[in-house]
Amino acid sequence: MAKLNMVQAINLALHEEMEKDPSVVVMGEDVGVDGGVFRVTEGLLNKFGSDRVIDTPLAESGIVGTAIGMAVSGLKPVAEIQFEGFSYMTIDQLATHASRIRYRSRGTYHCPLVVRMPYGGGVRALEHHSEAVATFYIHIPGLKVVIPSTPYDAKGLLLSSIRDPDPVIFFEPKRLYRAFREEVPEGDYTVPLGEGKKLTEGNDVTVICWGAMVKVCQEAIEKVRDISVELIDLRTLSPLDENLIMDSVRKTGRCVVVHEEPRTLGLGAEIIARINEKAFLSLEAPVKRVTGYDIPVPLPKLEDYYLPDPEKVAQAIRETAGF
Amino acid sequence: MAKLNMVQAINLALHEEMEKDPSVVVMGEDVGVDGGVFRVTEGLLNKFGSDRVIDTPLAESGIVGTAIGMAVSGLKPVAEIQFEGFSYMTIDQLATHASRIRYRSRGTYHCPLVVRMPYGGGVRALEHHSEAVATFYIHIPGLKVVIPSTPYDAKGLLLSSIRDPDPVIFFEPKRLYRAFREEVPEGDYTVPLGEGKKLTEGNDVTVICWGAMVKVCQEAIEKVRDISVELIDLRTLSPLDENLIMDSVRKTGRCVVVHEEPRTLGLGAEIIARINEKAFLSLEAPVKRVTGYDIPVPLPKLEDYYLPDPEKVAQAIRETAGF
Amino acid sequence: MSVDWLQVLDAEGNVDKSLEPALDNKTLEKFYRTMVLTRLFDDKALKLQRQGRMLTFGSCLGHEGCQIGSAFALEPDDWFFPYFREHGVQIARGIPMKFIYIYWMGSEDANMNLPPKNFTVAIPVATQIPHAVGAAWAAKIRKQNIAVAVYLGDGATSEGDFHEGMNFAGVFKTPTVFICENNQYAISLPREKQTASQTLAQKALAYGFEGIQVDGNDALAVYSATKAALQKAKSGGGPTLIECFTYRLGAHTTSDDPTKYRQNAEVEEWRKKDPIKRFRLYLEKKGIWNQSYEDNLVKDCTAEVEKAVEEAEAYAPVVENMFKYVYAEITPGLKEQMDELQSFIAKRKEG
Amino acid sequence: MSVDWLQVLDAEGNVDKSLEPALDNKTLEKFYRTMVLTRLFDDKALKLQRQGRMLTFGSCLGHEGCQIGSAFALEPDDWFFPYFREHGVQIARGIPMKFIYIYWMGSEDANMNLPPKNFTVAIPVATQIPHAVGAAWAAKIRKQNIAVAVYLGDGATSEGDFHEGMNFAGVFKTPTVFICENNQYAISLPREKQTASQTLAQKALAYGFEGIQVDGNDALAVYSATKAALQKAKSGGGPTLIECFTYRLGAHTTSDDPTKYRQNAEVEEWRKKDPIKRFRLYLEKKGIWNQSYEDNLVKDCTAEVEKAVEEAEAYAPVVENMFKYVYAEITPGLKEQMDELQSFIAKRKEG
Ligand SMILES: Cc1ncc(C[n+]2csc(CCOP(=O)(O)OP(=O)(O)O)c2C)c(N)n1
Ligand SMILES: Cc1ncc(C[n+]2csc(CCOP(=O)(O)OP(=O)(O)O)c2C)c(N)n1
Ligand SMILES: [Mg+2]
Ligand SMILES: [Mg+2]
Repeated sequence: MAKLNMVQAINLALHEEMEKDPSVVVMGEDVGVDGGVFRVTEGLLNKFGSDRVIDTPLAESGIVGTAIGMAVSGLKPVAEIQFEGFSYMTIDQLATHASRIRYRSRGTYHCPLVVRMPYGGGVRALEHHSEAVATFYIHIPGLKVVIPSTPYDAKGLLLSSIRDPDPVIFFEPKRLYRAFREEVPEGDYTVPLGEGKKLTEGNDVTVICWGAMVKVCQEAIEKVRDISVELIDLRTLSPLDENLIMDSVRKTGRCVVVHEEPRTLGLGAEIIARINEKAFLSLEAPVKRVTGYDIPVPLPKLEDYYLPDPEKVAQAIRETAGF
Repeated sequence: MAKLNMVQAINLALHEEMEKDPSVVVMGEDVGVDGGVFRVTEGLLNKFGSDRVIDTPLAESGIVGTAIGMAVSGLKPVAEIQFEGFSYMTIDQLATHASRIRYRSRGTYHCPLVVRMPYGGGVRALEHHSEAVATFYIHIPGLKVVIPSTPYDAKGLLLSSIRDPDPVIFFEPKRLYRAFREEVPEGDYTVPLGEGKKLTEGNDVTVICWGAMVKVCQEAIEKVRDISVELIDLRTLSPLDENLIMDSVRKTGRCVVVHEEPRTLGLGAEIIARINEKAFLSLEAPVKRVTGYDIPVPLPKLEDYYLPDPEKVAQAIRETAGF
Repeated sequence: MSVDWLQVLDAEGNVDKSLEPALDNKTLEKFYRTMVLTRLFDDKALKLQRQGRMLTFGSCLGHEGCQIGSAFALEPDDWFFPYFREHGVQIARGIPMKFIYIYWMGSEDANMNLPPKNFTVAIPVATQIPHAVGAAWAAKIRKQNIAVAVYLGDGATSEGDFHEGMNFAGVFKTPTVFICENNQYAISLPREKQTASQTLAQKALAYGFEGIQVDGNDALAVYSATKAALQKAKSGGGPTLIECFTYRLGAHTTSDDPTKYRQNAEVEEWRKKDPIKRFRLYLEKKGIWNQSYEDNLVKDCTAEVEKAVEEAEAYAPVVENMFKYVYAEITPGLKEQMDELQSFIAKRKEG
Repeated sequence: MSVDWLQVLDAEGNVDKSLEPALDNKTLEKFYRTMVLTRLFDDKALKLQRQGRMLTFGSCLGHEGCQIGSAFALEPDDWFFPYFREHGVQIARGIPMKFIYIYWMGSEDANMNLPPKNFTVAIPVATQIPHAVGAAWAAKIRKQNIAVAVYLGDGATSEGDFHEGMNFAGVFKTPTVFICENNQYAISLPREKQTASQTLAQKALAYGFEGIQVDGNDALAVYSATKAALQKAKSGGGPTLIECFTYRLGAHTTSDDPTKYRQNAEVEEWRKKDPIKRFRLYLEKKGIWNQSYEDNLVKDCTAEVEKAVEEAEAYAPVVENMFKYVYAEITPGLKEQMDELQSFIAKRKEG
């Protein structure tokens, strides 16, 4: 078993699934000859040819719109949007079509589409290259939204996403693309959609996070060794793994949610609303949010101030534990 | 002083402001010769000519994109998107540009743009003609989001929106367009952005709503006369009038939020998160949400099941009061 | 760079023999019958709407030439992607009128019964275009010898999705036929204000493929152009844009008042070019049509329409379908919301 | 329908006298100086980036001809809407290099200092196009006798916003000049795979206005074409699309490895057509240029660049600006978040 980083794990998943299922096609800007601007699709063109690994023109709505047409007629497209900041252009096709085809046609048609999007900050990038934009997709009924935090999960979740008969938005934390390696088995395994993962057991405070924030929270926990933290990596943002959240919060009575997306109507809000609805009587302190501010992600000179970091998270854990 | 419905009130506001401020232009699909598909812009073309009342080609991103260019160069465009369901196509221009021009240019440029959008259900309309989509805009830093529930407020809020130096999304509850009339003064008055309104004083339960749901909630209250309800019409969804909410919830300890938008990451979630953060210790019951379900708005045969109605709201008030 | 114009039948039903497609009488009768049926279907829909028995409805009055002409050029195995005015194409493609009515009466359940290769109606203008290109592209990738027809209006040509879809079609030489029903208006906006290009057909030049303008009130011209484009598509020649030059004789939809933006005289001029009238004259000249032929046909078609309406109005939509078709498998959250609604309904029934 | 081609200077600096614009020597020297300065600016940026002193950077190496040629055709009062590779236009428009560096070093504060009529850089491809059309339209409505230049790449022509913007420009005859720097690639995608149309210029035909193709490595041709288009625009003739046929001699950005997708031989062929080289030969033939002229010029420009870098690196961005420029007036919610951050910073300082 090889130690792979996340880019390699996703690449492996694509290689294996394309080998196995001839209906899988990969498409997007620079995904073919170039192998993707992050090299995620490297080697696919050579192996599977230009009918299945498609360099598209520069048009995000066109990519998703044509992928929808492919999906309803028997292919399983895995479309790449080069950076999350250009995904706004796809919202219309996703909200008015991809997410509704099964519903509107009452099952006559469905849309097995995966849209991969590198997302998030902390990589000293240009404007629009550091955003976290999950809310736009979580809020659209009919989409699923997935976001791995490790190479192992990335492969397993991507395979589940491709095999899912409905459209899945697959966010890839570019900050973790090459951040570390771990054992990633070759061959088939999946991580199910809709199931989060408890990373540490704890009794004092539940910390909920996903994607690139998982590592930040792991570092934060190191700073508050005296507090027993139950750390949850959601892995799927829609549909939410409510049981995992509620079981934990009912036990700890305290919770911190961490995300890099702006605070207002970031997923933290929904998690708090659900805790309020389902675990109200267990709650001993207000749920705290450590998030991006309600501003556009600043350019790199100020980006570190914008992002949640281990110290911000640690402080929130301390305050919540001490409430 | 005339009794006007909401269409007339908005029309009056446009007439008066265009008269007063030559930099105001109105643009959109069918807003000129046709007077708008809801007749909101009727009479403007005759009075102000085709340089200021512009029938555009059928292209929503183009409408907002060109309006941005107008706004940064000295005009104050009031753009209409014919139905909220076609506004997804404008999200990119709004999120990547309108909302960031001041920020990105550090005040060198700004974008005094109003985008009017009829929104919401209950009018037996075709697919995509009954949606409530505020979350997409509330979640974008740099936009303001406004939503009147009465003809009087519609005029006053629209005037504030046009005069605001930053981009404003102005949602119009089409279900209330002709639902009732009230006194709407001619001449200048404004309703400030960012300020909600307490419609009834009460001690038992706070009910928070906006737009078309205000009337629904008013009817609901009639059904629960034994419960003392404090009814709040938010009027502006971004930025939120937190003080109004917190003062009320601190008093009542109980709250119901009502919106027709799907529940997950509808504004209700954010309101609950803020109450959790700022009024946690006052809360005596979980905040309840009466909302659209997490499904696409169904076509009219089932729409009534989808929408919050007075009975659903009344039931939620009863349950919350009795918690 | 240039654009051709095609007309086979003139407004008086005279045929240009050199261009006349080789269709047998039975087929011509089917053309005519479907046009008449479409018009009766359409007229009934307008009446139902006025009585509050239907949603807002966009009449296809005047479009029968482009719709039936193009539809009959398609093979059953070719894909059809409609926008929202294609009732005639839907009928020609064999979608039972009952279901078309159920849809416009306000229930998605209608679409449970779409025959294969007929996609659902796209309400947002132009958004169906990339789908059609994707479906054609998929067929090409999978080496299926089929083509895809996608319908759009003149207004749709202004949308970004038109552009992106057309460009993909050009680059990947997808077997797509773009059938643009240029009916001179997009709601109130006249064609000249929609775009400054002289024809819509020439927009294809921007994408490196052929555009052709045809008389859209001439079912034979539309048939021939579509047939040729489909053949080209299937033999690897790539896409074609067909601009059907026609006119919307009715209002945009039942919510629209066209007197606000166009002169009656203009409508009257176009009435003279009625696609059904000219086809009737053509059949008459061929000795197929006479008044009793017409009377029988109208009687038959009317009965068919009435039966469809009756069945449609008898249909009661299923509440659970709102929740059950969002995902292949209902999620726990949606299950909870469905239960919430059902217990609410039950409570309300109780008292 | 057709498209013209314009070249004034060939690759050896020979001028077509019949087309030579009437520019005095001082102006020609300014052209040359700005091209050289741009190249030095650009080269320094690449070096800084490699040293981790700048963000990802897109070099404009090879684009100096289209950028300086077009920029000098503009009046100060004409608007300029850039995409992200327009360092040369920015320099020619008088934006101090210091601020261009500060931006690419990662601070929006740079844009506090944009001279009037120079808009901020648009990172999302093609999104600047509708803005430029809107600004031009506003000028027309306000009867200002100015025009608007907007820059875009070959890749941008595939985006919906290109289409919608171009179409609005055609319909409203806005005084917009679209300057398309066709450098043959959009990251790795070669021009032929971006669109099947033979030229990019002909895309203008779809919108009812003129498109022209010019040698983009020929600053004089670009200047003349831009000047003519601006004049046409200001006299009510509407928009023009200018396709500058050029080549990106460097990588797409500092994150890109062009050897993945193109042959070195191709790059070498284009190096021979270098826009600066040919302008230098032209000046030499005119008796303006010689080696010591060059040495002095490079010395001057290098010093200017070094000074700009020094000043840029001395700049420290202001944390509060993140919150203060979201709205004209900070909202209570943002004030709270700003306070939250500041008290966090204070606490962290304490220990
Ligand atoms: C994206 C979008 N914007 C606006 C509308 C509202 N609308 C419905 S039909 C229509 C005009 C369509 O014109 P055209 O494409 O010419 O088709 P026609 O109705 O004339 O057949 C408009 C603006 C819509 N359905 N979708
Ligand atoms: C909407 C959008 N999609 C993708 C990108 C990523 N990207 C940056 S530049 C570029 C290629 C642009 O090509 P072109 O328009 O030819 O300009 P060039 O870079 O060649 O100057 C891409 C795909 C982007 N910035 N914006
Ligand atoms: Mg039309
Ligand atoms: Mg390029």
